[in-house]
Amino acid sequence: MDLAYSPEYAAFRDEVRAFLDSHRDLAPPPMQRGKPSEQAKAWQQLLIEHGYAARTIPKEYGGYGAEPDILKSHIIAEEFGKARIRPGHDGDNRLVPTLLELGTEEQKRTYIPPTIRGEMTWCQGYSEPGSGSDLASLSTKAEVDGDDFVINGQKIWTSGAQYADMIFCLVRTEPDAPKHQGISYLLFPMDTPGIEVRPLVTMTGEATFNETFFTDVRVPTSQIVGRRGEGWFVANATLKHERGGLGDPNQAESRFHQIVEMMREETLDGEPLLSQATYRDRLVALQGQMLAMKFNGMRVLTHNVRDEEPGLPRWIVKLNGCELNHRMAEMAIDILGELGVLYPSKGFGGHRDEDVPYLRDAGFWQQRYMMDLGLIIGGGTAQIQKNMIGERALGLPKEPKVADPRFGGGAA
Amino acid sequence: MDLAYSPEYAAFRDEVRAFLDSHRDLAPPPMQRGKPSEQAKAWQQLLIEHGYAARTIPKEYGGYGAEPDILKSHIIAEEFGKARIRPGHDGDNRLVPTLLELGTEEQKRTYIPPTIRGEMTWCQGYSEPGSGSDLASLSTKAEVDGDDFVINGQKIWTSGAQYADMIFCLVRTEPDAPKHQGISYLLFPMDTPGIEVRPLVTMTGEATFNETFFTDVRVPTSQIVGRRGEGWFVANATLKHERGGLGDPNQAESRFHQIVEMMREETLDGEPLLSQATYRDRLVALQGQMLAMKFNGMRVLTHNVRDEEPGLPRWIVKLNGCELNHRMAEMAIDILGELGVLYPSKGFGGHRDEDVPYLRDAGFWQQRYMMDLGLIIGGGTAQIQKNMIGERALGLPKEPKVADPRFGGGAA
Amino acid sequence: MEFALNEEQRMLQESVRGYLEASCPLDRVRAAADAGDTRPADLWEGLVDLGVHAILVPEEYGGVGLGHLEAALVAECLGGAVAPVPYVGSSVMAPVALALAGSDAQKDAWLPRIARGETVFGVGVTEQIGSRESGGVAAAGGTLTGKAMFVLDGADADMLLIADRDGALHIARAADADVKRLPTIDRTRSTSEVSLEATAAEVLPGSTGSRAAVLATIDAGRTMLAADTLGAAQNMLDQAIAYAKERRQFNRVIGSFQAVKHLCAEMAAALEPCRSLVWYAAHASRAIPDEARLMACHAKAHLSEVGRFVARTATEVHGGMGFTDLLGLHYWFKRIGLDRQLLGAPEIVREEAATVQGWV
Amino acid sequence: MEFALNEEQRMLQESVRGYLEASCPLDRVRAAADAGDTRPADLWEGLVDLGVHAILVPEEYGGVGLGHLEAALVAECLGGAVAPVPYVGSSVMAPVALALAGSDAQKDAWLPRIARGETVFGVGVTEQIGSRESGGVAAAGGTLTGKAMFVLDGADADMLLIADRDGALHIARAADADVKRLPTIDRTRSTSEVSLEATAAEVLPGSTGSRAAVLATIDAGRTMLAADTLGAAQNMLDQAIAYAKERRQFNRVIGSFQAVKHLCAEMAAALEPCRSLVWYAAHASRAIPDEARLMACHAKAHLSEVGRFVARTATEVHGGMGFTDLLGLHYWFKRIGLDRQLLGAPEIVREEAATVQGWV
Repeated sequence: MDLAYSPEYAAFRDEVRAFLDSHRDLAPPPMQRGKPSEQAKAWQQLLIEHGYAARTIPKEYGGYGAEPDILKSHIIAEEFGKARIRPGHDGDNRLVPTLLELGTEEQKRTYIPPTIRGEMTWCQGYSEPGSGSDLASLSTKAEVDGDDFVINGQKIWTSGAQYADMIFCLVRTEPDAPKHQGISYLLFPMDTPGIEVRPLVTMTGEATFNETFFTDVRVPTSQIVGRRGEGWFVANATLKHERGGLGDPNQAESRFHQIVEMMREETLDGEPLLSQATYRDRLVALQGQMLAMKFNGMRVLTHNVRDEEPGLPRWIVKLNGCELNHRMAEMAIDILGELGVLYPSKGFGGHRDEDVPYLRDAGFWQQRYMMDLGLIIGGGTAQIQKNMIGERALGLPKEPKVADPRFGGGAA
Repeated sequence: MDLAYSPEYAAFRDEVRAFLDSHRDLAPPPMQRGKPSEQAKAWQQLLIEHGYAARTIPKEYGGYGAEPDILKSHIIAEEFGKARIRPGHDGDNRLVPTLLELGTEEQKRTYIPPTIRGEMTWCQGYSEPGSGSDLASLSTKAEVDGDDFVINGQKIWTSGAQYADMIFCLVRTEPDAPKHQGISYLLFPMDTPGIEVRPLVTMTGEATFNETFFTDVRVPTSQIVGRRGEGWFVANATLKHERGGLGDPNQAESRFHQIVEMMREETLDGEPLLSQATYRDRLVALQGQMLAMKFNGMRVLTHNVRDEEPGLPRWIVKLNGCELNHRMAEMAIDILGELGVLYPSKGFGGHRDEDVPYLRDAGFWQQRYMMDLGLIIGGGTAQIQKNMIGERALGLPKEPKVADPRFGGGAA
Repeated sequence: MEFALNEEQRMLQESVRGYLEASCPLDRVRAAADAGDTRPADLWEGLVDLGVHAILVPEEYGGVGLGHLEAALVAECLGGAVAPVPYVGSSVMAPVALALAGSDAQKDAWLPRIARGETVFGVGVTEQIGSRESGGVAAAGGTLTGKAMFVLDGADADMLLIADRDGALHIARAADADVKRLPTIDRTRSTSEVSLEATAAEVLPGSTGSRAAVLATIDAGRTMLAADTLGAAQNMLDQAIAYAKERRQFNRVIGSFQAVKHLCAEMAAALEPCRSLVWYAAHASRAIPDEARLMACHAKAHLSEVGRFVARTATEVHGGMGFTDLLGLHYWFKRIGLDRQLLGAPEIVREEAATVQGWV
Repeated sequence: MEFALNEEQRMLQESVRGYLEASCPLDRVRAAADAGDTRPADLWEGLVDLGVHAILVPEEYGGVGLGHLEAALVAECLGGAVAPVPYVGSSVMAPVALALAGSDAQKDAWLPRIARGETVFGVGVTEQIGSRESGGVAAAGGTLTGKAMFVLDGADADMLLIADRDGALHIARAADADVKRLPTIDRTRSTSEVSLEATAAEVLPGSTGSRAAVLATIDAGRTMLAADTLGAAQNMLDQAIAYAKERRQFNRVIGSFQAVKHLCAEMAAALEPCRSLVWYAAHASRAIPDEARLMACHAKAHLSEVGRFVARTATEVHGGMGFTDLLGLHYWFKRIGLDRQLLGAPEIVREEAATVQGWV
């Protein structure tokens, strides 16, 4: 155990901090929806030049071209987070690694540079209304007609589809093959005729997602990544590189401290909430869970740095982290009592941004309470997460499968 | 809603109370293991005469011969419970109803009268080490040899086997039939040669159960109830009559009040435990659950009285009741702090009844903590209970079954 | 001994449920919520026709003089339908307080109008449970001054029933006060901030000297919020079961997966005893007065906890669809969320239950 | 930045684990527990040979001068093997207290003997956390009078280390006191009641004037109990997984049922982060002194809760077999049960954690 950073990394951290200090004025606001602004693009370009974005993407595709160094990447993320300054991006964290691994040279040169510069934005066309947990059962079909695929079907949860330039999309090209073997991975512009994007309002009242409909959308057959029928494996090839993501313990820690502050400041009958033993006990219990996940995250990081497979400590991050966030939102709402239910309309019925007196943190806790439940469900429901932990990490056998008559070759 | 009892039942309750007042000296101690004492048999006889035991069993088989009246039966149970006086019994609550429904006239006349008088005691031979939740997969076999079945195999959880006169036992008589159709229901004496009973110590340290081994045990083929191969249905025929049992809310209520008393009397640093807000909050939360189950029990009783199927309110009693009891034991242990772990050895390694200073309630709470976990597991694990609630009460479909190659005709 | 609804109670519930199924489907709820309308005239009148507001008004004042159990059955139906109408404040707490503590003149004036649905009362007692944001109202010389927070049904009210700092209850005209809607997650009911500045008010004479009247009023409100949650949670469970029987993944309906089946079973096991608890609490309010306060606390606290569990779990069973606005499941989710926080979140109510039993 | 065990730590853990697997199988545990023997000579000596008792003894006193993390790794192994030997009191809390607060003479006298396994200390600090049954010891003129409850490793002790009411720590000879074993559910370790009547005792000079020494001693004990629970719970989970892969019902191994699989996954998800928490708490005790107390509290409280959950759930996965004595699973169940209650059950420890942070 050595929780200090070696001089090399300490120096690197200083360098990042110094950069942030001297350039913070150039950074765009933390979260912005829609197409990147000119400021955002300039910021991203600056970050790439310094190696704080697109860090390991080769120079010939517009990246910084550094050797992978997980600890440095972690330091960059941590310092941008602490400074609350908008971090850079690596294009799209699914698309770009996929292209790097399996794209043609032409695809790499065409798509990666504008993507990492933020000049070309993407949305992901994976999920469908009929295929949630069972993603491989997707049914959007692409039939060959001359040199084109003709696409018909529907995708859901296509966030950013309303302003994306391009989509990377899984479609069924071989309907008679076993279900995992009939899928292809296509790239095409969102302004191709026949695409309709409809906003998908969620329980929070926001429309951050969309439904995307395809009617006779024609895409040249050359727009495929990998081979026909191999799209499932193309889409999953880069999954093993995915790190962090949902359940980030740093987020949980920062929310926890927000709750502590709230319990100091908010009063009930003039007494600060922190003086209530029952709330305090619940707070400390949550702190214990939060700390355990924080330290678990440090353990995962160490494994990653050593290029070891972290195993169980990584498998549990999403399940535990999302649950913990949800529990913290519950607690925040509870201690706020009646004030905890205040919420702006967020666009239901066309109302927006109405004035809500006494609203705390702009309704953050109710929004998180719902969003975190959405995250418990999304990206692999808690039930699917438990299957994966049981099967992949603990080695328990899979359930006997039921054959799917819609596809050839059984369910395997 | 009318929580009062009608004059007829109020009078009946008075009658029961008067009986208990005037006869309490004759009652044996509340719980006794082993063969019934002479006192216990005399007490049972007295209760039968007054209609407080074997109440609805026909007179010709030695019972009191009353019409079924669930409210009266409930009043009897309630009053005996409140007075903490040993109640009567109906013989064996599985065997006797089964004989009444499916036994031959000779079986009824032979077995029911001595059984309800306590002169003939029984143990149940259903479970096997290899067939827990999946009871129908039992493999103790009975092969016909002349006029006898020859039985080989092993039963487990045979409580009382060490002193029982008789056993009612499920055995596999048709090994090639589908698994539910190859079972027979036999009655035979426990002193039949080839039966060995070994005590089964549980985590509490007590040996209230046994393992029972059969080696070439010969039983006349006439000792069957119902027909060969129909034993599964014989054993289940009377399940629909079973009421109450595990998860009894009255028990939970009485334990709850014990905990409240403890929290008044026990101190930590001189302060009564009831003055700790965190414990108090947990106590009240448990009380809410306990009361909900108590009132649910009143609702079930009303359905039973009206001869309506109670449905969901009854399906959940075991699952919720056992869990609630377990949670209450947890709470009792927690509030007692270090004192909560004191426990007599109860027979592990031959030690017994050693002096344990500061022991509370003779180790009741630890014992219940373990026993209640045993009850969560036993009599249909919590997992099986949830399957049943999901499938039978909520109408969700069964899991696809996997065929069992050991038996003919698949798993259905 | 009969722990069950009688025929009249079942018929009442059937008629209210039937009316709401016909007149208040999800589209209607959505339209009202989108419009910010928490007292649509048609629904209000329909419920007037069913006699819903007359339940707790004594017969001599033009009501039907039924009990809290009947009112709870209605509350359950309203929660089940996420009906966008005033009820807990206007049609339960107000008539309960008036009948208990009003002068004859006050009863004559207001109870018949409540029963006929002509007057809607907003009820402000939050500060009796706990004050935040300097909430609290002082009475002096026939006037009220101060701020009452989270006044139930406040934005829909013609009249206000407000507790002062000592727990005495006062009637004031809504038009004389500054009533500001406090928008919450639940768009089907209104809660308001009421600011009073030497506002003319008339005290309920029976509510002074002791807190009995205001506490009984709060008890009634808590039991009704519990019943509302019961109805909403039952509806979510029913929707989840129906969805689990229909939705297919991995070539099976998802309800055949043990994980989903067990989630449904756990919801049912948690929720079913709640029904008995709500019935008992409502029944006790008149029949077993010694237990009335305690049972109202338990019903409120326990239903809040179970309601939260069911709201979350039923949403999970629906997968991504549960998270969207498409199925509208969130209307029930948020209804349960509001019920939980009004008139005391669980920890607060449990501490009151402990106090009632002399444990504090 | 390296949040991981180093090579030496892994080797230490491997050697202790390997020794216990070979020398302390379940039969051995059972025999010792049945005999009421919580310090079997062979196991004690075997652990002496491995240097286990020398870990926290500084090198100048014949120890190896390692840290709390190494001790926690040993505690984890002992919990995993339900090893019937003194440890948390004798080999952790005693040397920690002596090294911190002992005089040179006391250190010279006792630390080498602890390191060599020649002297076993019982440690009585329970009343510093909370007193029941009039527990508490007063010091006067080189003597102690009173009663110390739940003295760790007390029945196996040659010497006693007892906190007086002010938190000062005193050494006394076990033979001079009345040491009475307090039998608990866990037969693998001893806790005792120690009655003192003007018993000769020698104060640790560094333990007077402030409670720092006794608190650091308690912190060390709590972290070790957490590590013990970690080891025991991990072992129960491993047993449950192995059983779920082997036991067949309905013609499938039960681990292929989603319900059983999810129970195992939930245990793993709850337990795995506990390892990092225990490591951090043990590491912090020297490396990050500002956080040491808080992290010891968190490790103790959180492991107690997760330990209870795993103990119960792993037993459930074993079905009826888990409830019997046949598999001996209950030895781990009870070990976790004792760990939970010693040195403060969770609510008490969490309140201390709040106090440490200035929240009370």
